[in-house]
Amino acid sequence: MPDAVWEPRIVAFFCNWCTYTAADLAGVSRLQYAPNVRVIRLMCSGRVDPQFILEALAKGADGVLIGGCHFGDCHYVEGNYKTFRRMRMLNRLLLALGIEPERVRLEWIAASEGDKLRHVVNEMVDRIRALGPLNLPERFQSWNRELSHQTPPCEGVLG
Amino acid sequence: MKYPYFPGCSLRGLGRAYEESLLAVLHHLGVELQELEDWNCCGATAYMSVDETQAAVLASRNLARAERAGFSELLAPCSACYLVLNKLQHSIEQFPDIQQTVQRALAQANLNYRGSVRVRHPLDILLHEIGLDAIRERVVQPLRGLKVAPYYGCQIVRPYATFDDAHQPTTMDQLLATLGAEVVVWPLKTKCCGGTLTGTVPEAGLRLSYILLKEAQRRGAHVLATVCPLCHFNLDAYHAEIEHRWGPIPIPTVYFSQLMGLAFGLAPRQLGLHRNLVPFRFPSEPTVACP
Amino acid sequence: MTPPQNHAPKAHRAEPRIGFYVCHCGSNIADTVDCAEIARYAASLPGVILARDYKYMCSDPGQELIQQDIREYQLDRIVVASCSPLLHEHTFRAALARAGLNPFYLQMVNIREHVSWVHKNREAATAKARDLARAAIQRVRHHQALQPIRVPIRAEALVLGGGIAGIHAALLLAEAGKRVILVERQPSIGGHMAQLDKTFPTLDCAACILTPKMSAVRAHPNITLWTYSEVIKVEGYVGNFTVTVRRKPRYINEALCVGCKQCVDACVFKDGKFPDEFNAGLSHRKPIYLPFPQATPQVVVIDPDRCLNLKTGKCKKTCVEACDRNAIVFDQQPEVHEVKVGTIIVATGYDLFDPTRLPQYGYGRYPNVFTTLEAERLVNSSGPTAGKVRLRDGRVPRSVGIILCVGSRDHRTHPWCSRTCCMHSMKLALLIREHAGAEVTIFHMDIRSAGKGYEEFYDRCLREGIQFIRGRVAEVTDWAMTAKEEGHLVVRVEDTLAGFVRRIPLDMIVLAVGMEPQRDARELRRILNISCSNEGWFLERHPKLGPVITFTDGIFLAGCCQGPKDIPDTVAQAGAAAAEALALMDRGYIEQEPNTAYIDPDHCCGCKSCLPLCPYSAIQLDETQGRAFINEALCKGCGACVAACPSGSIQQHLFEDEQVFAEIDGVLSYA
Amino acid sequence: MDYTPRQIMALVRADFKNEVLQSRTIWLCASCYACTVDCPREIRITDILYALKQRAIQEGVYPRHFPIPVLAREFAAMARRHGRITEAYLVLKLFTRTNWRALLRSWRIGLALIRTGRFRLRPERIQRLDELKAMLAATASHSSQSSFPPAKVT
Amino acid sequence: MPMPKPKLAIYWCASCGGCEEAVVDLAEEIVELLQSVDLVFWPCATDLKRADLEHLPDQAIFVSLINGAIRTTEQEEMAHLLRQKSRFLIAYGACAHLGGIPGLANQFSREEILRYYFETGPSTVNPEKAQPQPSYTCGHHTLTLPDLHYKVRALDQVVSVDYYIPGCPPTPTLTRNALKALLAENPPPPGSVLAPDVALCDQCPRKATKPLQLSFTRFQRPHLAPIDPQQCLLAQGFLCLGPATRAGCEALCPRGNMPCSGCFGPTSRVRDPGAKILSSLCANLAPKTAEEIDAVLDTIPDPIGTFYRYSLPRSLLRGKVNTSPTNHAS
Repeated sequence: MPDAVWEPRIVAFFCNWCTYTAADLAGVSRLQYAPNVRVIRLMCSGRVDPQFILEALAKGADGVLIGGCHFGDCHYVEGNYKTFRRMRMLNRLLLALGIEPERVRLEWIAASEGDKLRHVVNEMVDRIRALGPLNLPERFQSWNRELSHQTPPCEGVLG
Repeated sequence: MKYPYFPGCSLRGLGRAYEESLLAVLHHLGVELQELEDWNCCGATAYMSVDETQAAVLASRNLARAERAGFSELLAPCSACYLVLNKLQHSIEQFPDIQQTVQRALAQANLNYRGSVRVRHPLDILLHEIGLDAIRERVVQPLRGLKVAPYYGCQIVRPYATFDDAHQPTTMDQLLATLGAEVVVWPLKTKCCGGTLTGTVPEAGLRLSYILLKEAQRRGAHVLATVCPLCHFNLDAYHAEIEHRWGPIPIPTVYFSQLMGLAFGLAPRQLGLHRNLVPFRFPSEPTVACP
Repeated sequence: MTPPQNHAPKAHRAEPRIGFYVCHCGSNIADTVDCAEIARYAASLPGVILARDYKYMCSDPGQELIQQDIREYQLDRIVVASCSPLLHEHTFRAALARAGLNPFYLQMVNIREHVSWVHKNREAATAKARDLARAAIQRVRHHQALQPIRVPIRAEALVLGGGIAGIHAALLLAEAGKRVILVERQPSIGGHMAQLDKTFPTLDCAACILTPKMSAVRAHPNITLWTYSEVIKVEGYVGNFTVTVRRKPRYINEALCVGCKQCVDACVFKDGKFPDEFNAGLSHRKPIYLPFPQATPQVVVIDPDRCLNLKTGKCKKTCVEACDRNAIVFDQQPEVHEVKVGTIIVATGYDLFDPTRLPQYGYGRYPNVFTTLEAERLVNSSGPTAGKVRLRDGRVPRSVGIILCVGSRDHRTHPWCSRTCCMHSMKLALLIREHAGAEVTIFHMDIRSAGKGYEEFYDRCLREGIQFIRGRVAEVTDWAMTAKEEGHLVVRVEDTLAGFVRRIPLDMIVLAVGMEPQRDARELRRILNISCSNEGWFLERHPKLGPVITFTDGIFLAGCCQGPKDIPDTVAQAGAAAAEALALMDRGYIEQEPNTAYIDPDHCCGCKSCLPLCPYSAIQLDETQGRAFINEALCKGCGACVAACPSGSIQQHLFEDEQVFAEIDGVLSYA
Repeated sequence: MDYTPRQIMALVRADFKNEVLQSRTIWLCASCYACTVDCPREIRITDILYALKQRAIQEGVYPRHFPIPVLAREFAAMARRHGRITEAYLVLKLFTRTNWRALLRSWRIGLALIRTGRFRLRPERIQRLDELKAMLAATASHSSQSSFPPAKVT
Repeated sequence: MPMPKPKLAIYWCASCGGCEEAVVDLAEEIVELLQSVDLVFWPCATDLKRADLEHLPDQAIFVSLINGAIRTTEQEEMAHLLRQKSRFLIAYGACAHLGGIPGLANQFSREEILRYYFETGPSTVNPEKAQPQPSYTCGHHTLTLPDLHYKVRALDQVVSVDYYIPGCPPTPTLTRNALKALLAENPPPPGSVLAPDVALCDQCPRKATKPLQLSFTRFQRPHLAPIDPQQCLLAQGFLCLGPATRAGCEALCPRGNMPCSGCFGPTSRVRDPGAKILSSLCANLAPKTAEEIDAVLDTIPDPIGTFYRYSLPRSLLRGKVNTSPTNHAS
């Protein structure tokens, strides 16, 4: 069960060429930052499907951080532009669904910016801690308490 | 055009001629100065040696009152005031704890300061607001034949090169050229004149002033134009002492605003030239040093 | 030859048998992560047959351990929790392959760089490692067997930049039998080295050691030399780059001109009127000129901005009559060539710091303040003064001062040390003493003579009477305080060893300007799609383990474009870059990660939403079927189309949606 | 000048507190900021010397009869009391506190300045002295130990 | 004794009745259907009552089609009852399949909805602010009303569902094929959606006119601009969700000169329809700067209504989350 004192749980999708390498550099340089982020490596920020973000939130993440290359640095020429456009719309969607847009954050972090990564992670953990837990699984359960019977197992996957 | 004005203690004492000539010249250019009501001493370079916090609080009262009076800019002709007020502005922007200390202190006098006042120097305003063309139009008696050494002093371009280069400033050079004077190539534009050392440790201070005059003489300058009351005091009031120690150097020191006044055809008395201990007359040929 | 399609049919998979290994990495991981606890936890997860923790997984015994377990327990999935996959993924994949298991049944967990090294709290670090391990285990269940994609490598190479680095690399590649295209922006190759007189520490003449190599480049059948040309576009990927080169018109037919310079003598401009770039502006040249005596190719060039005929059309064109081989072609047009190459070596060199940025040194205001490059031209016998060191007004300087670290080791300009100026300045000091008999003083903070034979060279300078004053010069001025200083440049410096400020009158000042990236480094970086450090030097893949390779396969770096260095290091790097390129070209193919995207024809409705997304146009529409398909050879595996396919019909090997969803679920499901 | 500025910096780093605070060098700095602008490591040397001067005054270890600290303290006292400086009286206070003879020798300059109206005898004062006193009092609490770093030069 | 005819039940929960119409749309075939089945429960079209249903033994009904989302406690009960009584339970139509248009109510809390309807609504006159009570006794009679759930749910979020027939409403061919398949005793794999698992463009007549490199600079509303009947609607700048919506309706709306609004729901490979549509459309936007992108996005006034028109309850977030800590269950 979730530990007593709530600690923000943040899922991060990092692009292999820039942000993931920056995280490695932060490690090699022994920079210290909050342990709340769990990193998932993808080849490009363009591979981050908004479904991944919503799935992470639905599965209990309190925040999602997407790391990509600066404009012009993308190893695949313009993957980060696609991410940038998607996130502009996803922010509106999240706002409409009552989720603070600050919970999902897009940052451009180059391979040489280990320190920026440390700063972004620490700042995001503080911000999410200020926002408080999102904890959708618990909310969904509380919604389902109004049902007389327990919901069937095939919940979730569509058809 | 009306400009908020912070005279500072020197311009009411040793630097009276600077205020008189600057006001006259700006008036001639259609610019009126509105003095900041009940301004107080900025603390110059002395108070900072005693207590930096109190110095910041002291100077902040002026900026707070300027902001309350609705001024977005403040003209500070005296170099020390210009440096101290700029330094305060930077400290408030850079250091939150200084900002809090200052705000807490201002609150005692139910004042506060958001940091919106921009401190400006006459050279900055003359070149970048009024413009050289407007000045050139007003020149009735070009200072033709007058060789001037432009002396900026060390505090208006350092440490914050707000409106000119820290090593090779050119604003006064352009201004003097516009007045028709011949600006002498002089590498000591921003060297220090000794500041308060001339009065307290003469063997160190006076030597710095002497070096300025000696090089100006070597470069064939007739007169040295300055922007700072303390530099003027050192080069003018101690001129006799300098000559006593190092021999004759017939170079008077005037404020650049006084030269502007002369070029505009204003009377020397109106420009406070009579207040110089080392007399300076134009257009006749350079004066011989009198005791 | 298209590699085997990776459409592993989604046959019903038996329950995977997972082996889990967590590495101590000596104490790097074990210090903050409880490895035993992670192994114990992993063993409790479904599908995990065995879980071990070991001191050094990447060591041979560590890999051997995995191989034995695979054979002994018929494992068909391996998860290794250790360092970054960017470091040892290929090591463990090779171990799987040796054990007969498809290497792509591996999934790594980064618990060193992302956990143990960046978190101190042992409990939080272990919890994080546990979550990441669970995610990897849930992910690896969905892994499929894949084959690496073999991409053929063309046996041609492009060398960008004709300085000593480019020349050396091009010669090595050509000698190895590969066709090379050497593109140089200036009218002649040679780069900065051609402008030097002698080289430290052996004082052998730069031209003597460079000229043979330049003519070797010119003569080599395998090298196509394109001078006065620039690369404007690079497309494609390792092994198959399409490079577009624009050749600026010389207005001279290179095949006919033999460099006899009759035309130069006959030009309407009787003597040179325009600053000669090669002599750093110390001398003048005509609109038609030969860059320098040993220029390669030995062909003149006409400067279009200066030639009367090209500018105004009104000229008697005496040059045309003087040329008996009528090699002058005034209507020559710029040509654009497109070439296909397998590898690219970038050797574009460096630029010098512009000393006018430090007004206190007086460069540009006082005529007798020179830069080391200008001084180099003065002492050079083929220079503007035929080796005689002269002040601007022709006088012989009796005292010369050389100021080090101009623009370098300064937080207001360049924080880095440019490595070569100490030695370069000491060499110049000796040459100036020899040529002009002048007293030479070097103003330094520290003398950095770290190369082979360098410190001995410093001793030699001391013995030969070169003055060294340890202090950073505050100012160079013509303000004289005493008669002795009249007519001289006075250097004001605090002699930190003597302990007081000194004023030293000198006749001539030489500024040891530091190195900085080329002005157009940023544009070139974008054309090549390689990354650049924030100062502007091109970024190597790893400062220690990959100094000449970049993050982009097939593009290599050599020389100062990667950072300041002297000629020996530059040539060493050029050799290394050539070797790396040869390794690729000789093998003839490169194995690429099989992370390409693929479309299931049954699922695709032909809505074309994916077509505009691919920067490599790897997605095409099969008109007859009305279905889109992906050309695996062109696909670089970015995954943008996978995320964008509205009906979820595009998937990506190694990053399938199911795998990522499993990883998300694994990371978040409570312990 | 007993130590060079470079030596003062070395002594500070070597923790020779007394030598530094009792030195005359820190008082000879005319705060012209030339060193601060040209320092390749962007160290604000002038502000550090200001901090040393303050510490010397606050710990009462400055050279007693050396005119510069005396001028600084007189200047501060006058600014606190009247809100403005009257140069004539400041100079008088300085010379009476440090050396009489210099005052006698420079009577000629004094008279000339009075004749040309540059030495005003009417003491300058601001109206709202109460405001100033209240503000300065607020800082008295922690003025003894000024801990914050000197102003940063951008 | 001839084989007993398989029993058929049809019930409607939070629905508009359109799916009932869809059954009637079978036109003459209804007669043939009725001959082959024994219609035991269809409150909308017959007078059969709940009691008739309760008397049936479990699993007695061969197939029951439930349309409409689950919004009230009564609908939940009927869903469980029919589940208990039926061998095959089919979520018939978008509301049962994904939550449908009623599902959009998940953007508001239960209190907001009740207050709007019974107090602040523009045409509401209710000075005493009276609201419906679950039970009300006058004299010795007590009347009960079903209670309104906090959230709207699709059928499979309440009971286990065997098959889904998508569509708003499902087309007659779809219904016919489904029933035929079931009656012919070769049931498709359990849990599948009885429609092709490929996107609508496959059946759309305008597919050929869609350009190869289409990037969007703005979107326009279908009622505010003329629609060219031949050209691909997306190419004309109308927000057609064809690429992200299952085929099966033979592109009824595009043939009716209207952009597809996604009523058949996503293909089986998509977990969140809205997120997938957004991912595809936004990746293909032309502009690159924040301001220009926002300008294009402003031409989509209602992102939820556009991307989740029929599927909000079955989206990953299921509806608006009220993150203010005070509120209990919304």
